[in-house]
Amino acid sequence: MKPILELRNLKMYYDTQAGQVKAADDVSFVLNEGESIGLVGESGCGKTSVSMSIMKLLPENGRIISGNIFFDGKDIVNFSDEEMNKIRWAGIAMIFQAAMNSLNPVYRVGDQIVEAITAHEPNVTFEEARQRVANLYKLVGLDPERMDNYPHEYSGGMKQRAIIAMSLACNPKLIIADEPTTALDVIVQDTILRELEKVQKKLNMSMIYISHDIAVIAEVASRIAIMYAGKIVEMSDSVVIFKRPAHPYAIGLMSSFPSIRGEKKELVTIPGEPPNLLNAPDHCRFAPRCPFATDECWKQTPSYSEIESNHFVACFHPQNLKKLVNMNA
Amino acid sequence: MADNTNMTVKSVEVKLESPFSIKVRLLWRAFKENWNIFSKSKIGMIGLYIVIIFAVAGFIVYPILADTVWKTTSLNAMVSYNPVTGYDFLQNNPAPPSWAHLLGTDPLGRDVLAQLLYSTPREFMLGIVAALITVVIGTLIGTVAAYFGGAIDTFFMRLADIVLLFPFIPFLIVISGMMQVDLLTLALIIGLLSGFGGITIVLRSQGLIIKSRPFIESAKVSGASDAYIIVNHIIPNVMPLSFLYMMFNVTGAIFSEAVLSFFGLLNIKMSWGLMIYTADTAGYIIGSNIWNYWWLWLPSGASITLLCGAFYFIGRGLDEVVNPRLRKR
Amino acid sequence: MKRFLVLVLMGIVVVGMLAFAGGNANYALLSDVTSLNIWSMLGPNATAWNFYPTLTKYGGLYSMSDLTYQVVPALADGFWTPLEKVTEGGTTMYVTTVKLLKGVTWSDGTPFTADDVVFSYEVPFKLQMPGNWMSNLPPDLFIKVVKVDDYTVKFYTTHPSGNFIYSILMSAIVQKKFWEPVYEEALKQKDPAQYMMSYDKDLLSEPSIGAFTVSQWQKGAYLLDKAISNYTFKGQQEIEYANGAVQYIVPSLNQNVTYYGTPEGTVNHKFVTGPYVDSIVYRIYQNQTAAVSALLKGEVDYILNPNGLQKGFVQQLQTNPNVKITENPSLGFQYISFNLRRYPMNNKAFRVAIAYLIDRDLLANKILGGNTNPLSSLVPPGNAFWYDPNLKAYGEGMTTIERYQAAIKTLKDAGFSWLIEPKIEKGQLVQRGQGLIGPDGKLVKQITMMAPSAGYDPIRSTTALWVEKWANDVGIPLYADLTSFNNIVDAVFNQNFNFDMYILGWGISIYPSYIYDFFSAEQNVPGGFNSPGYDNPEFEKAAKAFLDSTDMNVARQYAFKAEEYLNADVPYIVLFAPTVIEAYRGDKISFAYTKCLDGIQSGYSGYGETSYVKVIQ
Amino acid sequence: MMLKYIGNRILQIAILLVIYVAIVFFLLHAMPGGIKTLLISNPKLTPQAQEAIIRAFGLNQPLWLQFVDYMKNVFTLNLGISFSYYPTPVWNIIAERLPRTVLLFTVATLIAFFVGFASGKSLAWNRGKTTEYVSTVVGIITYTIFTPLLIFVVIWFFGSFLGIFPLNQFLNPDLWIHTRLNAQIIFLYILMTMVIIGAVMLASYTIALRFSHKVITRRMIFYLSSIISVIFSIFFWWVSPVGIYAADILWHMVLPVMTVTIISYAGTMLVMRDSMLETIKEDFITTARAKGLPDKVVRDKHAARTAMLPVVTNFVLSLGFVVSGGVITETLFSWPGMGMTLLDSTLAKDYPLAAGALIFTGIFVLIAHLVVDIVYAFLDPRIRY
Repeated sequence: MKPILELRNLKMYYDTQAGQVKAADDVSFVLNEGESIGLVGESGCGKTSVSMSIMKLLPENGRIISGNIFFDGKDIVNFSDEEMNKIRWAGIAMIFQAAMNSLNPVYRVGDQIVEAITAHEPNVTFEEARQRVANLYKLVGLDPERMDNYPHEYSGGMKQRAIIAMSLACNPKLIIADEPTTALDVIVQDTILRELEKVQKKLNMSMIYISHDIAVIAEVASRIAIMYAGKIVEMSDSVVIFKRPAHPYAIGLMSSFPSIRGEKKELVTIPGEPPNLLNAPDHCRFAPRCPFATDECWKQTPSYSEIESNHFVACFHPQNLKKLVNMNA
Repeated sequence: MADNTNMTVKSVEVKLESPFSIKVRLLWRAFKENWNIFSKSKIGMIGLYIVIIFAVAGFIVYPILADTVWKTTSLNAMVSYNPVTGYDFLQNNPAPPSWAHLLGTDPLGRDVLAQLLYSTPREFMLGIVAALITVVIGTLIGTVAAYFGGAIDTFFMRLADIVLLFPFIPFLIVISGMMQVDLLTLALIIGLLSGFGGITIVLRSQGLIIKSRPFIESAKVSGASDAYIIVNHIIPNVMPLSFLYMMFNVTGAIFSEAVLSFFGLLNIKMSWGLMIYTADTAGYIIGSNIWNYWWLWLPSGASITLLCGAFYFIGRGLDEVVNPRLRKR
Repeated sequence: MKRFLVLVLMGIVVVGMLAFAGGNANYALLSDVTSLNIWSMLGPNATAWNFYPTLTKYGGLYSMSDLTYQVVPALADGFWTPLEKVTEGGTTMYVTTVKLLKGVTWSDGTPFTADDVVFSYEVPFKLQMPGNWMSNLPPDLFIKVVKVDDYTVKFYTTHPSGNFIYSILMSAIVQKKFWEPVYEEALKQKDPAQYMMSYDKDLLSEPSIGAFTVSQWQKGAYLLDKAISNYTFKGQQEIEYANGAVQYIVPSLNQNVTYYGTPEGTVNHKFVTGPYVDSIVYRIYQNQTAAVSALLKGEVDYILNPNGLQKGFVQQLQTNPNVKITENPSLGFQYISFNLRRYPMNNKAFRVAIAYLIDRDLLANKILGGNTNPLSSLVPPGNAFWYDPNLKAYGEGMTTIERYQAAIKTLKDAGFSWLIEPKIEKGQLVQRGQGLIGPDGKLVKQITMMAPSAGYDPIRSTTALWVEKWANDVGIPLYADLTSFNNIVDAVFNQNFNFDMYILGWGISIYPSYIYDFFSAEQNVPGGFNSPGYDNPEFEKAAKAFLDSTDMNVARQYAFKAEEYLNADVPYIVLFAPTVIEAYRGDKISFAYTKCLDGIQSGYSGYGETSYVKVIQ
Repeated sequence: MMLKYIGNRILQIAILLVIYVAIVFFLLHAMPGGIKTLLISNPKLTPQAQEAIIRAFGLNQPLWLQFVDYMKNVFTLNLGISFSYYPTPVWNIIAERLPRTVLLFTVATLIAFFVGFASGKSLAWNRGKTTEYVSTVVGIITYTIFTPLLIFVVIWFFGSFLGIFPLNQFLNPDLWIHTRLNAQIIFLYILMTMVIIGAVMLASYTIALRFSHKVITRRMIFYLSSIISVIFSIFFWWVSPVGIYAADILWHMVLPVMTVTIISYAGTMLVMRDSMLETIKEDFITTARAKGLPDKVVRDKHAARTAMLPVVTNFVLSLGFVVSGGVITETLFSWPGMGMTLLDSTLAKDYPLAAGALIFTGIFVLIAHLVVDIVYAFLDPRIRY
């Protein structure tokens, strides 16, 4: 399998008047062609910053300090805006967090998708582009006649489908789906996720799912990365993560989110609040909330290492954890 | 806005324990928070400094100078200098700046600097009285209309439509040209005209937003009276916006007064606008060279511009407090 | 676009040069003309701006000589015959015969005849036209005009009066041929006067009997006056002798007449009537500033303005050597009026004391920087015929301290006293008076003197404050209330004389009939002109006799007598005659004279400056 | 649907107008002194004439009857007879001056709008740069500067110091005295030309939208037809004998238009900047960027297009206030239009003329409100009637 996207020690910081916010710190992972991974974490943990770094759509005060982003074998970190514009949507498309507001209210939905196509494929005529959009509509389960409607005439689910259709418009190699279903009710959520998974399989695209809901991600992603305070703390196959979470935070996550159709478990909440990324400490960032923290944890940052095949964890005490899982179970 | 909301929610909760002092402390904290945002706005701070300089000059420096430096040039050496009647006929008037008259004298031999400073408190008075009337009316009507809706709402909104119809400056010109308008009357007219006009509409829509917030519902459920809710919950939350409009209204009032005085339409004895009017009708402004008698029009014209601009600057600074989306980061 | 503009500009320049080559004068008007209709212009729309470009078109039977302001025949042939008493159908009337000049033509070639005269008097009188028409043809004076033959008319009046000459005989003459159809149409209307006054068709083709006619009116921009080529009086010589005689030589009529004496001795002035220019463009500027900068740029040669220019403009204009500036006293005066209906203003000594205190010369020359002319009589010296050089105002020539002393003495002599008496030692006021006590033994309450605020008129407001200071120095509790002009007018003329004292101004006429109007019992009614409430039967008698004399020399003697009463009783304190400052381009145009009452723009002798103005080539 | 809505709005506007006229009427009648007293105390008029005027103005009737009469007359555009121009009808005076004001201020407002729109757009887009800061401050200064002060300096600098622009009048008499043309007609012709060019541009825009989906072709069609219509009208004026007179008027307009632009562009600019800043934070802008659209397309097509809604409202409303004219601008530039009329009539206590000018402004503002509603419906698909 060929890697399509590789992040190597990506550091993305925001400069604020209060100081530096380390939104993504030493983030590394590899995504292969046709593979889908999930990026999970609480809100504010830096998952969206990672996705925005990949798109290079950072706000004016955000910048990539160091690290590399290889897309299709090329390091895009130093790409100019013009060069990036060629990669955006044609190479990497995105499904945004707030589908409600992701469509421009003053243009017809169909036209907004056509616009994406004609921007990247200038040789496609308007009619051809419309035909493609119509096909995409069918693909995501929308009536092609709704193409000429305005966003405010769509329901929330329809908008989400339209956005999925839009993300597929240029046949991208990678789609980043940032909380694709958060705003929808549970039933629609599920349908849309299934739809998305189907399309991804069909078109053999790579996917990055971003969500705070590990249960949702686990259904569609083959691998899961768990982020905490700007760092990936654990990454492995979804099955492994579910079965044998190694990082205390991952365990906490498992316990605090019910699966859509999982068996009922007593919920364990993680005490404390996520740390302020502003002037982040040098020690393990989870230490203040960790029931297993030792002096070591308060002194330095644990390294991100492979504890078993394809199972990476950044923790000093991954060993202790299995017991707790058993105890809880 | 979010900060304020939290603040009020808390104040509802803690009110039961100790009512007044905590409220004051919370208000103080809200003020400090807003001040922090405001003080970061360069434009707002420049405006504030200018206003302070004018206030000091008008309220403190003027009375001192009038009783000392200029007293000798007074018509009646026993009372302090009055720049309305303080003719200095010992020289050719208008005289250019000299040690006796730092900004020269006007065509009638009156000290320009004294006129400038003498008028300053009056401009403040006018601006602030007009703005206060506007804001009090606008806030009351806006919140009441928003809270009760129905016939009251419709009535005041239609009234605002009509008031908005009035061409403001032409209307003031007609009124002041046809009846005797002094500074206080003018403040009243300006205050009423703008109070029933645009500001009500803005504050009403703000009020509607506040009204839909959950804490209003909870206050209602806990049996608070309508008046109590309006006074304690809605008004404090639209206050920052009112304050913002107040600043813009001060600008408007001072500018209107200057224009009306410039046409000699007001029944007042001295103002910045009147100073330019005097110089203009006597023929000292335009001729072979506008700079020949610069001291007759530049100081007063610049003062009008600066003070109007300063309040506008403060308004812009406040805008960033009130409207977080305008904030830089 | 650029090229286009350049071409346009060149076109403008070329056309502009052509226009100047023809001898064109450019005048600035500070307001647009509101109408070209003579009925409306002399009616409700009587503004100086309307008069300047249009009144040159019309004639009058009698006019006034340049500079000396003597009544002289214009379209009439010689003076009117002495008034005779006749009785027709039971009413007593006075009748006079006026002969008309033969050979005078309108610009369309039509001869001027008695028909025009009869028509010009009949229409406004019958239709009761308002404004100047009403004052020109007073209903209590004017009866009718009757045509005797083509060049003779008879005027009927109710009684002899100076106004008969200065108003009736000087009223405007229009062409019957042009206006008769309009008049006939008007008579069919519900309101004929309004129809006449609002008639506005083909007014540009209305024939002129004067030197110019209005040939274009670009509303809001300019009026074009074209010289009349066949103007009858073109080349007329007006020769004024030192002995008072005025000689007129009109070549086109073979006329050579002399009035008021014999044509001998020193010649003071000699004027030859033009027009010397082909046209005059009256450019309309909406404010004085714009007109002044146009004068500086050379766009206009002269600024017409009844009030003259402000001091500042003059200072700005002086920097340009090509701009000539003239200063003349205006025909008008500013004054303090006492309300004689109230105490203590009804006490003559009180008024005299105030009159003593006011040092016009100090005010005008020093405090006001020479912006106005001190004036102490109701008739200004410039109005030479009517001016009485023997009148002396209170305190003339005194120093400030002498004035204080005179005022204090006057008050004391009349029984006034003080709580703290003002004291003068070694030529210094060392103690200001306080608590003036009237002859009745009671404290005099505060007296309010209304005056226009500085914004409206700095001169009068400054004066008011100084009068206040001087009065307060000797203990008179005078308070200067600087208020709006309208407030004063309202209090004085609308609210039954609700005032103590006030400062205002009057514009006056050459013929001083106002001496009667301002102080007569007849006008001592609410809304009347006699605001002081002056009531003196002896004055009344003299003033009435003055008014009723048609012999001007007799009238003058009565006028002087009436003025003496006023000078002694001081119902008014005349303060100043405002200066009329005017400016023109000395390098572009020249006038026959620039030193005259009320300035070049005055037009008391038929808007003379238009027929004298020359363009310097 | 739309027609019904417009019908409804027109009805509302008629009601508003009645109320507005009523306020103006009663306010002027409530003035101290009042019309009647003023008239009677006018020494220029004899008692007979006063009586005639009182009858003519219907002042001998009870107030409410006068009001009914006045209201009836307003709807037939009979605004009474001016005092200071007696017996000229107010309507004639307004008809004479309206075109001057409308031409001057329409041109100035259009230019100011486009300058403000473009600069506001780029300000928001270049947030945080020095240029943004400087131009915001400059904008606020020109926005709050005391207008007469600015005009004095402009007049001195361009009119006297450089001497390149004509001052003081709206035409050059030296040119015009050789023609019998009425400047009024030329003003109307120029306005007509502007309306025609505007109509052509609107039509070509609509056609371009229908005809092509390519931005470039759309632009080509729009710009070409606009340029052709402008060139054609210039050519038309060029060959016409009166072209030179129109050019003269336009030449005299340069300075006042420039001044009004300086004064009022900043209003548009600041509103546009704020609106744009808010729009930029919207998610659909991120979407547009993520789509790989060029920066300019994101700025113009997505951000500016959506942000312009409140700006357009401001613009159309300010077009409504064009009638009242800049009293200051007109007075100082000696431009005899509606603003000056208002001031002069006020100073002359010419109640009918002042009321007429005010009412006329009101009518225009109301029409502008209607236009705002219609334009909004076109610009914002979320609004449907």
